[in-house]
Amino acid sequence: MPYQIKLETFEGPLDLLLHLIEKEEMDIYDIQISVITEQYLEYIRTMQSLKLDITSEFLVMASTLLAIKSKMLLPVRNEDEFEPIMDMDYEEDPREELVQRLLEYKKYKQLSIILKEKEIERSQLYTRPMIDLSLYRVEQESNPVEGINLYHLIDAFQKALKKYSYRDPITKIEREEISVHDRMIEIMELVEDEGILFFSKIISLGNSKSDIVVTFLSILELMKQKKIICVQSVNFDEIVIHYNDEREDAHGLQ
Amino acid sequence: MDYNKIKSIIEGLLFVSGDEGLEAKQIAEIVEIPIDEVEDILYDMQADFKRIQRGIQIMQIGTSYQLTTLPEHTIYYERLASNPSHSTLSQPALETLALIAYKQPVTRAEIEEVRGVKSEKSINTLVSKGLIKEVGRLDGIGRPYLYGTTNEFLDYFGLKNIKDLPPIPENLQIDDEEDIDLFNFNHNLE
Amino acid sequence: MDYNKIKSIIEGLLFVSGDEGLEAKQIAEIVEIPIDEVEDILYDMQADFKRIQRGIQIMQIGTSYQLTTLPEHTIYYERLASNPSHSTLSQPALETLALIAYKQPVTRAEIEEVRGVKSEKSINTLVSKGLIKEVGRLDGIGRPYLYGTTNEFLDYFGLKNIKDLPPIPENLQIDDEEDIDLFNFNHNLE
Repeated sequence: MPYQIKLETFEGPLDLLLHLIEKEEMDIYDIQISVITEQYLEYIRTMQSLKLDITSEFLVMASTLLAIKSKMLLPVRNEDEFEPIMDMDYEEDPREELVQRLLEYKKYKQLSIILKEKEIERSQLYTRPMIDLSLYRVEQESNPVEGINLYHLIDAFQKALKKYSYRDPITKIEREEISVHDRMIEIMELVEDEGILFFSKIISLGNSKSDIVVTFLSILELMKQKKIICVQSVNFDEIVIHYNDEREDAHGLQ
Repeated sequence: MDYNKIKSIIEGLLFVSGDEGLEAKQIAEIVEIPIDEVEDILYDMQADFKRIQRGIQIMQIGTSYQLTTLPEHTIYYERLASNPSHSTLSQPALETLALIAYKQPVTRAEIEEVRGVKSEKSINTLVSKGLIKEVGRLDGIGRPYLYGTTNEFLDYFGLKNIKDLPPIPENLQIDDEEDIDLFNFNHNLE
Repeated sequence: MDYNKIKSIIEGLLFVSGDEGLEAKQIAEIVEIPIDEVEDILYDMQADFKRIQRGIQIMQIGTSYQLTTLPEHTIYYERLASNPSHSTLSQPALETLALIAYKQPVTRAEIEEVRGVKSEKSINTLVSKGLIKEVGRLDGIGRPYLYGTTNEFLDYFGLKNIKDLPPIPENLQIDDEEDIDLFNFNHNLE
């Protein structure tokens, strides 16, 4: 029976720490380090047991917490064992740096929430595209692309794609999507034309996540059918797709 | 609903619908009032626009309505078109050209899919400027035309062939998650 | 020229420019009146539009102006099929953007220092969306890039200028929005 657990994701160790402090209703200026450290480690162990990825930042923070915790346990410098830690010199509080980092992070986290609200407000305002001004152009230009260079072209391409990604995905559900079969044919045509193909190039031809998935599945299927061979010399290097000559009936797809 | 509010909403609807315009029927459905009332209001609005010297007008084309510019202001749009801060190709035309250059051969439907707006005008402009042409037809329903760039396009941009187009910078964001460093917890803490 | 006629021309120009917007400077050149007069007229027009319950408004983004619909009518525009609404930014991207907006110009290292996590991907996302850009380099080791916000950033959040950003909250209160019981792990994990 599948076991379900509610596990929130955090942006990073500071985000997680803030959550823990708030949950325990602690004063951010007087963090109970041992309690928080305990819970922090518990969270990481849970992530681990759930086979979730743990980024290095979380581990660095774990060691920072452990270091602070051990410093807090050391006898106080002025040998007055009864003096509570909070009465120590301000600079002497091993938690001080962490508190400052938490406050600074919290500030921007709150600002990001304000930006989010602004984003929503703005997204409720509609406008319309610019009218094609070429209708109003009087003089006949000899060069129709006067003043436009390739970088304007790239820029325009990116703008078009950006708009595409801005549009509400809900209205996009019935979008016509290319099938794995069609993409396989496309890839085969490209490989036959060019002999070899770079994986990154094929992927960048697509413009949506589903496009990329379809492309990827197509490549896997073509590999399975031995129509192409993929070579990657080392990890993270470019994957090169070759046409498989050794296969005679490489053309027709089932 | 308040009469002025309805007018205000209809103006916004016409504005948003752009060159495609809106049928009185569509407006009626959206604002939830009878269609003949919509027609009356539109008629009324046309008069309002004229009376208060609005810079745009409501034009009726068949059963649909759209906002358009005033013919007497043409000179200013000509100046805008030749204003140095506007390039020779309009932004819509440039976007359409860029899409065709990088994704050719491509159908109008595919271009509109990405741009999210009708692109017929831009395509016509580009064809008339000799930058793109029909390069074939797609098999399938309607057998739509496929567009590609012309030799003149290559000339203008000083390209030997279409493969010489600069690559699109790698910024295809599959998702926004942060980089993930894989660490095995067991090896690192203690 | 007649004041109302100028208003009418400016409205037409803004209409034609659509989401590209127009700079006050461009309007001044086209209509051939001083730029400060253009700004006064635009200000006046903003008030007119509100007073006579127009369905659109003149929005200022940086030094440029554009027409948009009114927020209170959003529900009607949502009923139109083509929805240009923004996809929203992810939390990491928003945090990174908040930092850049308030601390600009700022390096990636400074951002990562505050956020406590790698932020390269968020920065790339924001650059590719045109919301931030490299605005220079820091003198010193590695000459890292400095990032700042763009005009598109202002447009995206509907801000007149960067000073329009909401102020940094004074008192940082602990908010208990999310109350998720994360640490009840006494169940059997298998």
